[in-house]
Amino acid sequence: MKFWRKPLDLDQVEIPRGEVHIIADRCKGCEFCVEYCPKDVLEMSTEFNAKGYHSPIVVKPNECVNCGLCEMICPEFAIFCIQLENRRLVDQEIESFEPETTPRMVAL
Amino acid sequence: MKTDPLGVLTGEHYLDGDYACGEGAMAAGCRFVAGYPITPSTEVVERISQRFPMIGGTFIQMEDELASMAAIVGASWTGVKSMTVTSGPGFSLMMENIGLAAMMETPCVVVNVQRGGPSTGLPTMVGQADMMQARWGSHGDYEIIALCPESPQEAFDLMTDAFNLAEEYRTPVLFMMDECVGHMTEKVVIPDPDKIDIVPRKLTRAKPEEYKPYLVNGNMIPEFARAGDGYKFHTTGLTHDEKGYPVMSEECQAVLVKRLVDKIRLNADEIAKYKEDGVDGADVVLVTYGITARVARMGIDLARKKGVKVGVIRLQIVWPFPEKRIRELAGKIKAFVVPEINYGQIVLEVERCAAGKVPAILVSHMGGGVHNPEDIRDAILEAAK
Amino acid sequence: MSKVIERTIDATEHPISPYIRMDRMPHIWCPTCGIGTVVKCYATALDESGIDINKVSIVSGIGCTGRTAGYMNLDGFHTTHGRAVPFATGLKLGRPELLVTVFSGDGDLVGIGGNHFIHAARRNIDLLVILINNFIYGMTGGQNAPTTPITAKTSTMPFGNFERPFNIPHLAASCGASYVARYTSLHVRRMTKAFKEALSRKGFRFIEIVTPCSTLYARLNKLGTGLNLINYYEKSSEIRNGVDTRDIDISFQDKIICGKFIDEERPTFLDMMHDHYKRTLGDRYVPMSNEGGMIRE
Amino acid sequence: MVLSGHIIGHACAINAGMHATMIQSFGPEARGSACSTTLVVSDTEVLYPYIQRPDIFVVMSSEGYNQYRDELKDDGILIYEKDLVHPKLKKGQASYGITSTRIAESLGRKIVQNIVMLGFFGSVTKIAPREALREAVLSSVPAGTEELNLKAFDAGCEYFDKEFGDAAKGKSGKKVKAGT
Repeated sequence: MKFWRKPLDLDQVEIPRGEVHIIADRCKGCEFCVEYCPKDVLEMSTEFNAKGYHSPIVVKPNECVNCGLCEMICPEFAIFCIQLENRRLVDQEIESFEPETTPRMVAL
Repeated sequence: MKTDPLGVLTGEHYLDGDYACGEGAMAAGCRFVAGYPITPSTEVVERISQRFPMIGGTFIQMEDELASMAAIVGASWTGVKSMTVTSGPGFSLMMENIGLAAMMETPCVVVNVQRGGPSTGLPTMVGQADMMQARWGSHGDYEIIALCPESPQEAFDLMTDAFNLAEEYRTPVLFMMDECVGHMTEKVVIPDPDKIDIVPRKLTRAKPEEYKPYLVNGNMIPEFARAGDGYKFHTTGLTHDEKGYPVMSEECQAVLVKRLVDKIRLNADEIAKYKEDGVDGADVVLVTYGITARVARMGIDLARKKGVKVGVIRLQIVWPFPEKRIRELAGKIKAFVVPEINYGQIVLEVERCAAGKVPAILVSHMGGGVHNPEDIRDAILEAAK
Repeated sequence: MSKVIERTIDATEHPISPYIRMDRMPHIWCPTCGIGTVVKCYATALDESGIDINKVSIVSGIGCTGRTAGYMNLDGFHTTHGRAVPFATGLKLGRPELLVTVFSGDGDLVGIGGNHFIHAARRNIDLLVILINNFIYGMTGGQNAPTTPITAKTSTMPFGNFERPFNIPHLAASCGASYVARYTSLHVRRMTKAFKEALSRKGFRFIEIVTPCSTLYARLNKLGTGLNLINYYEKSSEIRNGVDTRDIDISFQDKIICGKFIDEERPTFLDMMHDHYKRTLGDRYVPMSNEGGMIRE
Repeated sequence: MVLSGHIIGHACAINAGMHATMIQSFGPEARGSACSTTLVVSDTEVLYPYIQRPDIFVVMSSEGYNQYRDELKDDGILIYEKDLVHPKLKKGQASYGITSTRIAESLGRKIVQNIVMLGFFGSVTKIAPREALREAVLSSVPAGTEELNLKAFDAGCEYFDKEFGDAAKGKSGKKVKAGT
């Protein structure tokens, strides 16, 4: 979920949440998911998987909004999201909220 | 089971071999034909395109023979009895997907109305020179079934055999007519539908989750599931295991290819169909097929008048070759005589089976016409010496 | 206010698994190859369109893309090189109720299979044809394809290609395809939507997906990794729905015009055949049933 | 020509219980060129379908006559279009001419001259009973043209009856070649 200004009712906004699952040994390390995750939830691992590739790891689990893009773009069927219950922002997040000024204009 | 009466034009007709072949296909339950026009086979699909709309069949004229053959293999996977029709040049193009049909074990029938070759050759004139191509035309090891009618009546009758064998052995079946039979018009008697026994597509009774498309139990023929019935099967032209999955291994190749060959080779006696006349006690035995079988009978009569004991085996099914019978005879006679409209094809098979015990003498006619009966007589007289 | 969690899945298995022969994973496609992404999007489209999966068949030819039919958990036919379209034509005409999809690579579909492609489009045979275009023959080692852009290097054009490539959406459109679209494998959402839309249409539907081949195309042309290719798609693709297909040639590392170009309902081969025979033969016409021409015991 | 051969063969094979094997031959262009039909009629199975020396030669053009005239057996019968063919017979050969084209024109459609010739041919040769041939015409011609074709057939028969009557001997001719 992207905002270009800070909404006034930010405390009421429901943020969808997802849980990323990675089947690491299936990954061939293309990095598409890391590159195109809109919330930068993923990073490439420094570890090798069974096939000798670096697979992604979840570094910002709370940021996942269950958009499913990683799941769609993965050519290996190695990553997917499970929808969790929506959440509201906590006070700290509302205070520190910064609208995105340079959103990536990719229409996928 | 008895055939679907809708396709059967019961009665006496004056038809050429091509039309009779088309009627034979429809009577045998064929309901999908894809074809591409080529002389001298075109009348088969012309007949079919005329009658199919009235009997629930679909005909499509494809863009070429490659497509025609691919289409009938595809159609067969829906359970429909399917056929294509061609002549030499088109037959060459079909070889690719005849191989696919053999590998995927797809029942279908390919009619080749043979003309003179090689290449464009003699489009409107007779030949019997595709007999070895029928046997060996596609790449890799496989066995094939091929029939040869000698008359329009037989073009009708043997069509039922062709479709039934395709179903029984899950294999492409080749119908090797020749231009002479194809363009020869004679009386053709089409029986009542309840006199025509057909082998329907036998669908598996296995549950989808337990089904394996190439699992065999004993008889070497796997059970068939058709597209759209929920079996979610996979089939491929690659070497595959019983699940139909590609497996690139020596073991898998050995199991699969042996079975593809053996399901026909080991049943050759069962499949064999030929007519004998005067073979017992004969000194010379002719091995004949197609139009040549008829002309040869004149040569035989002429030779018999000269006192030669001559018999004849007329092959209605050429492939698999009736090896056992030829081997038996090889020990008892002086020579085989093989007249054919080519420069020596089936004679090689006779020679192989005779295994050096007796000669196999070719009476060649290069095509464009049929043998002179006197030439056949002379060969018989020579062989009897 | 929380939404109900609709997907109840085993967290150890991927949601695509009902559509994939998981016992055959991992697939043979190279790292960064886009074919897997296209397969995923197609599976999603099937899932979301609510189609009876039992009636869906998938046909492919030879090459990297040819393996698709073997990986999807549908009635799958891995046929001969270039012949997926005529094979699929037989399948569709033999049992008209089937929904038949062809997955084909560029060499397979418009190289060796080019004649079949144009004629199936001309006849408006009821097929969904998905072309995976990576500009090169992948499985055989990077030879020139009928889609290779001019100047691009291939193993048989080591000094750069000088043959004019096909603009395949234009080819399909000019032969009469009823639905024509093009995306790259980066356009996962638009591609999925196009698949869904095309699944609901009839006639010859053609969707081209430009996909990365890092192993050969990128290496031979020093274009970096598959990720670099995807980044190029991001930078250079332009969505222009409804644009004239004459204007969407792809030049080497140049703009890739994407979008839906044609979406017109036209009578299919079977529609035309039924109407024509009904008109000319009246009651004498006995059409093949939707279930097909199989004669039952 | 092909249709005539087909009708005669049909009459012999289906309506008269004989064996009749017809072969049509044409060039690579399939249709539209000079063509010929050969028909072998026999009480026993026809083993050799082609004809080298026909017993009966039916010819409807001078071109066809010049091309095939030498094939007719020395004691064969020539049946010809009287206005178009001017035969030079060998000794022992018999001939029967008919103005089939004019007769067809008088019936309104030149195209039925082959059926006129057919009626005449049947009368000359007695190859099959007249009724059998008539039935075969009926079952072989396009729907809607039955009446015209039967008229043409009858006209051919009548021409024979008028011109040759009982004088003509029906030879037990077996091999027919017809050419244009």
